Amino acid sequence: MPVMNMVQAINATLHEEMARDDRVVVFGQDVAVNGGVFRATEGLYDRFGGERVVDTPLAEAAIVGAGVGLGVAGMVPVAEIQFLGFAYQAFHQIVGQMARLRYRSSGRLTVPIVVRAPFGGGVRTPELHSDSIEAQLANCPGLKIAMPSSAADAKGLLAAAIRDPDPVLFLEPLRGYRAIRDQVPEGEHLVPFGEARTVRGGDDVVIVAWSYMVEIARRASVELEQEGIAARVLDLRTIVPLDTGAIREAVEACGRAVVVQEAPETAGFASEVIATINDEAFYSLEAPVARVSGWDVPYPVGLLEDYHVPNVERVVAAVRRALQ
Amino acid sequence: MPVMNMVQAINATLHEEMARDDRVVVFGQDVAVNGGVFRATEGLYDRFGGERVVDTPLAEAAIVGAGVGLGVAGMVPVAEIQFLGFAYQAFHQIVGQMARLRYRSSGRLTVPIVVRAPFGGGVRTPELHSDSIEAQLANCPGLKIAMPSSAADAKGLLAAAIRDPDPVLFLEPLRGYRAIRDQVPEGEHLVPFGEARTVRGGDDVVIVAWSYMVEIARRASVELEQEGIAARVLDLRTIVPLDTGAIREAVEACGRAVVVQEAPETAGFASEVIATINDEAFYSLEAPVARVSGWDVPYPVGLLEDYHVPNVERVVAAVRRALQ
Amino acid sequence: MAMTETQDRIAPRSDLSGTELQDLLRRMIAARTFSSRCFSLQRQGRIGTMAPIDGAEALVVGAAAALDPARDWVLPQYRELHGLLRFGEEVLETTIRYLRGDPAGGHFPAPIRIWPPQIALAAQIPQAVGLAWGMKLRREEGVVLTFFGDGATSEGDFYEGGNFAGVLRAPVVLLCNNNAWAISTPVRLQTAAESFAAKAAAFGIPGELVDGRDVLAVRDAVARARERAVAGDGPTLIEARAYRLGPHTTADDPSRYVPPGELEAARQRDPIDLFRRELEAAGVWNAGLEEEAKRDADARFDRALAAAEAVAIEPDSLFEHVYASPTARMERQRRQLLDGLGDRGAGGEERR
Amino acid sequence: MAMTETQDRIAPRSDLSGTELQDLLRRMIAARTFSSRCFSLQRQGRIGTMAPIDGAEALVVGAAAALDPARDWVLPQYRELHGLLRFGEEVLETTIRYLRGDPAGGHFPAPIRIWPPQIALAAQIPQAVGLAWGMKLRREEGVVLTFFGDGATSEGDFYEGGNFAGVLRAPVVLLCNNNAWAISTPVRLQTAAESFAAKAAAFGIPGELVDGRDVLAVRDAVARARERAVAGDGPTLIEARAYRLGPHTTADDPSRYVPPGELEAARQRDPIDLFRRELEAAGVWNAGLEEEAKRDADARFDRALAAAEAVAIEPDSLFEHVYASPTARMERQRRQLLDGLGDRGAGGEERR
Ligand SMILES: Cc1ncc(C[n+]2csc(CCOP(=O)(O)OP(=O)(O)O)c2C)c(N)n1
Ligand SMILES: Cc1ncc(C[n+]2csc(CCOP(=O)(O)OP(=O)(O)O)c2C)c(N)n1
Ligand SMILES: [Mg+2]
Ligand SMILES: [Mg+2]
Repeated sequence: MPVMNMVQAINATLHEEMARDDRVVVFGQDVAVNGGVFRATEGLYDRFGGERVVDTPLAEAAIVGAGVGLGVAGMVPVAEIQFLGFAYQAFHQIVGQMARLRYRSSGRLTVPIVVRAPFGGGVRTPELHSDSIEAQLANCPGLKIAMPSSAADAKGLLAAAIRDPDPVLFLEPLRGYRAIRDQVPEGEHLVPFGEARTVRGGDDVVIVAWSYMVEIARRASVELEQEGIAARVLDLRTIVPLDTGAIREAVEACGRAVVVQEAPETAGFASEVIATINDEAFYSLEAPVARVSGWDVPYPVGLLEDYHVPNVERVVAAVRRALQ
Repeated sequence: MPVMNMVQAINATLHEEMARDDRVVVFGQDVAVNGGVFRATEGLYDRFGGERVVDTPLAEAAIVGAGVGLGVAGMVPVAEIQFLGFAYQAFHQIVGQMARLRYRSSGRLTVPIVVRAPFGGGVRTPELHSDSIEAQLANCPGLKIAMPSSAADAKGLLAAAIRDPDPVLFLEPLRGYRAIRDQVPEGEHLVPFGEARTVRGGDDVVIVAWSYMVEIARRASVELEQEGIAARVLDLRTIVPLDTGAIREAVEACGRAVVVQEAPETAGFASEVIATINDEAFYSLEAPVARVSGWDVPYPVGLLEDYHVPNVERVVAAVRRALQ
Repeated sequence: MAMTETQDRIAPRSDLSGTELQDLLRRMIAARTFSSRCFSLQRQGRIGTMAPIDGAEALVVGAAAALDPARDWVLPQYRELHGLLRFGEEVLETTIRYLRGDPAGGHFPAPIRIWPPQIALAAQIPQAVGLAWGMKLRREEGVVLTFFGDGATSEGDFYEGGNFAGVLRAPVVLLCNNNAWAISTPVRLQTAAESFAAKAAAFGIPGELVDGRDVLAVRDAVARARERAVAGDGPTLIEARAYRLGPHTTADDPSRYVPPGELEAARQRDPIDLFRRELEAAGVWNAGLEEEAKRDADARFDRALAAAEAVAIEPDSLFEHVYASPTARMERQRRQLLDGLGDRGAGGEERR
Repeated sequence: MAMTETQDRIAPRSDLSGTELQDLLRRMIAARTFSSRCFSLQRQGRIGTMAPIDGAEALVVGAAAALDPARDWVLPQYRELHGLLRFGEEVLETTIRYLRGDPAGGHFPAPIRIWPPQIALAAQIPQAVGLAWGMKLRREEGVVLTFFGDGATSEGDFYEGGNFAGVLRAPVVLLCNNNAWAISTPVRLQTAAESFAAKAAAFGIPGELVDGRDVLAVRDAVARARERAVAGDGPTLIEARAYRLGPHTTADDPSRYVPPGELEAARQRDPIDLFRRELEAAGVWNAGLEEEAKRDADARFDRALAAAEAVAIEPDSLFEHVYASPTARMERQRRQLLDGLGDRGAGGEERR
């Protein structure tokens, strides 16, 4: 299996899916001639032409809205929002429209769209480029939300997203585009939605995470191993649908849990994970679930971001707290 | 003290605040000549004139964006979004801009704006009119979010919001506009943010709620009393800032808790309350916190809404669950 | 009434036959009848809030008449449905179901090419553009027409969508129903532009202002726009100017804000009256036909209403059509709902 | 160089004195110098991503020259700051701090009337309109000018804001910096409109197309717009057409998408060269002045940079200026941050 970084895996998957299904159309800002500002769509324009790989005007709401129409027309739209923080500009189309057309039409009109967007901090981007807003989207029924943490999963989840009959938000950790590298299966590789992955085993405590925070959790787990603490790492992979069963089993096995997210603490998706643990595995808990989050502040400027985004140290400290 | 319904209390408060401070400007769709589609702004146009009470074009993002500018100019903007579901159209201005200008400018530019909007179900409105999206907004640092459940609090919190130096979302339960009636203090009445209110006492279980769900919780508590169950009702009043201390004390006193929200279950604000209980009062809990929510579906059409919005029966059932 | 069937065209105003002209007027009368019947149903508590079509009959029926229901799609706002039965008789039943709060009320059964009413103003415009773009990519013959109000033109979605349409040369007709009001907000507070048609300059597409009270003028304008679109010449923005001859919705009281006399003046130019007089003058319409048209509309409404009201709604249909298949969590919630209900029906706390 | 100070005006092109003309050119040279210096700092890893001003000097300096820094506000996009020192020398240090990732980099100290750079394209436009509206309500004399790119005009915020401005007759100048590109997207894919100035028709306000390479033309156009605004005649949309003479930002590689030769051709009409030649021809500029202008700009940059880099950032400044005072939860978080840090500084997991 070839080793790829995450953006290479995404690019390869887009190539494969466009070749497999000629209804797939890729569009957004700077995705065609320029191949995307992170090269995620590199080579698609040359290979599949200007009808299927389209640079649009600079308008996120219209990108998503037009994608909804494209989907009803029988195409398989794959839209790129250049940074997830600009999905705010399209929130009404994503949440009020794209997510609901199946419901509003009682199944007559359906939208097999994927909206891809990079997000997350750690790479000194300008403001709004780093916002982690998955919890806001997860509170909107009708969306599925995939958040891969490895190149292999990026491939498997993206292919599954493109083939999914429902709207999928595919959120890519900016920091992982080049920093995350792993073996990616060749050919057909689908990762089903709603199936969490155990990244490292362990029975003392489980660290639940998604997207780039899985990498932080993994490093924390490696570090903890040296202290003799066996920290299981559970990667949710998709937050909607959520693999409640895997969360329950992990908490039942470990009795202690830590949840790590990059988003602000208040009303972040970590709260939902904790509420789910409360629902499903309360009596297995030996201590409160520890929560590691970004602080309740706007994603900060470059010189402050290292103090904001959860790091290995904070996760390790939280594990120690959970073990008390 | 006069008895008022909630919309009367809001209207009276707007009158008082506009009379008190001539920098207050009320604007939005149909707020001037028509007095607002629910009459919340009735009489303001005649009394304060067309410079201070303004019907704007039909554009939520520009309403909020212009409000940001008005605030920097030295006015005290009070914007109305006709229904909270249309705040999606303004999400980028609310979350990316209004909430952050103080932060982005390190305190140079500040926006003492209030954005009022009705929301919530139970009154057979068309789609999007009923969406409860407070959790999505609570995940956005820089906003304060007030959600009154009584006419008196509507007055006290709205007056406090207008005088607050920061952007406040003031979310009004549509169903309570006329259905909620209580005694409203005359003259100056301010309810500080971040101070929950105990609506009914009780030590067997605490029901945590906000906005109209407080009324449902209250009725459930009355019903439970007949069975000899003393259910305390805690009204959060503002979800940001959150009165963590009041939640902790209530859970410590009762040992059991139920959280009620109208929003969809997944990633709703109830999850944050449960996570907060986990953080603050885990060792006091004798049973899992029970969560009563709307289902994970788009807010439904009229003939289905009674099956969706939490009602007294579901809250009572949840209390019984929490008491097991 | 066979007489009128053989009647000649009313040249130079139109190249339509007498039958065709009668058909237009019948549809306008039917639209108003259906809408008025719904208004009454709302007053009886049998349906929810509704937006009467009064004053927009000519522009809706005229636009629909220029389309090919087998090939073209319509994305309505919320005020036009009673005038769109050219796309299929089931439009009426579905519309009543929509207004009743039946989840299937947004499902216009195939092959009817109508999207559900749009409540979020202007949100359907980029969608219409995308649909048209997709049809173009698929080399389909049809066009997309979307209706929206004067108020809706202030939303970013209108502009973003219009600009997209221009760039993509999408086969779409953007039809602005300028009825002078957005609830209580008059057009003069909506924009300082010379007209809504003038906004086409921002998109680099043709903009046309047409008398929205004149069913033939609207039909011609839409037909021209459709032709351009099908020929690959891209989108058109049409402003059809009429007047809202009643309240915004069943929840509105226009006496609070409409200047005295304005509504009465507008009623003098009721689009149905104007067209009726024209057809009468041309000898293709008379009191008998009028009577029959109304009777027919009432009978159709009765049938549609009976069918719509016969539908029983399953509580757990809440969980259908959110996704192609519900998530595990939703299945758990469905069980919770059904367990909680037992055989008592909805909890209905308001009823306690 | 006192000679030039007494030089006559270069009629009929301008009514400015030689000194004033020199001042404009100096500001343009300084803008490019500052921007180039920042570009190098980015390459050295001392600041983050930045957007060079190259090609926009005339339109930024010309616009600023028409404003009254004591009364007027500027809401920039992100490419103009190096040309706005007419509003205060501290603009430069603040801009460097911004690019360094210093939280105070968005705080242009009073009385400088400049908002922080706007990253969310077009979002500042409705804000500019609201600010202007507020100034009008307060009977202040000033106007608001906002810069935005050709790409930004596709956003709903541009249109919603422009339309609001028209209705409110807000004293605002909407200045579109059309530099032919939005990253890799050329204007022809951005809109089918004849020009960006033509979009003014959608707002019912004057639209003016001006040569953005000509500092005097821009200054005149903005001065006219300002006059109209102050006189109560409302907003103006100005499209200043120039060309982006370099990469979009330090992260961009235009060779991937700019057609060969296009950039070289545009450099032939570099706004600084054009104006320099004009002033040289008029006898108000020479190599000595050029040399001095550059040296001066470098010296000012050195000073500003030293000041900016001397600033130490407190980790817990994270929690400041979110609200007027932090919430209790934020105070707890602040303690968590400081406890966690101990005296070890940031965790910096990437460094492990
Ligand atoms: C995005 C959005 N904002 C606000 C509303 C509330 N609202 C419903 S109808 C209406 C007026 C619409 O006016 P117009 O577009 O002219 O259509 P008309 O009703 O006159 O046909 C408003 C403000 C809405 N439905 N959607
Ligand atoms: C709302 C939003 N969408 C996307 C982006 C990403 N982005 C940054 S700059 C840019 C191009 C801007 O082009 P233009 O407005 O012409 O300004 P220029 O950079 O050419 O001066 C894009 C797409 C953004 N910053 N904001
Ligand atoms: Mg209207
Ligand atoms: Mg540009």
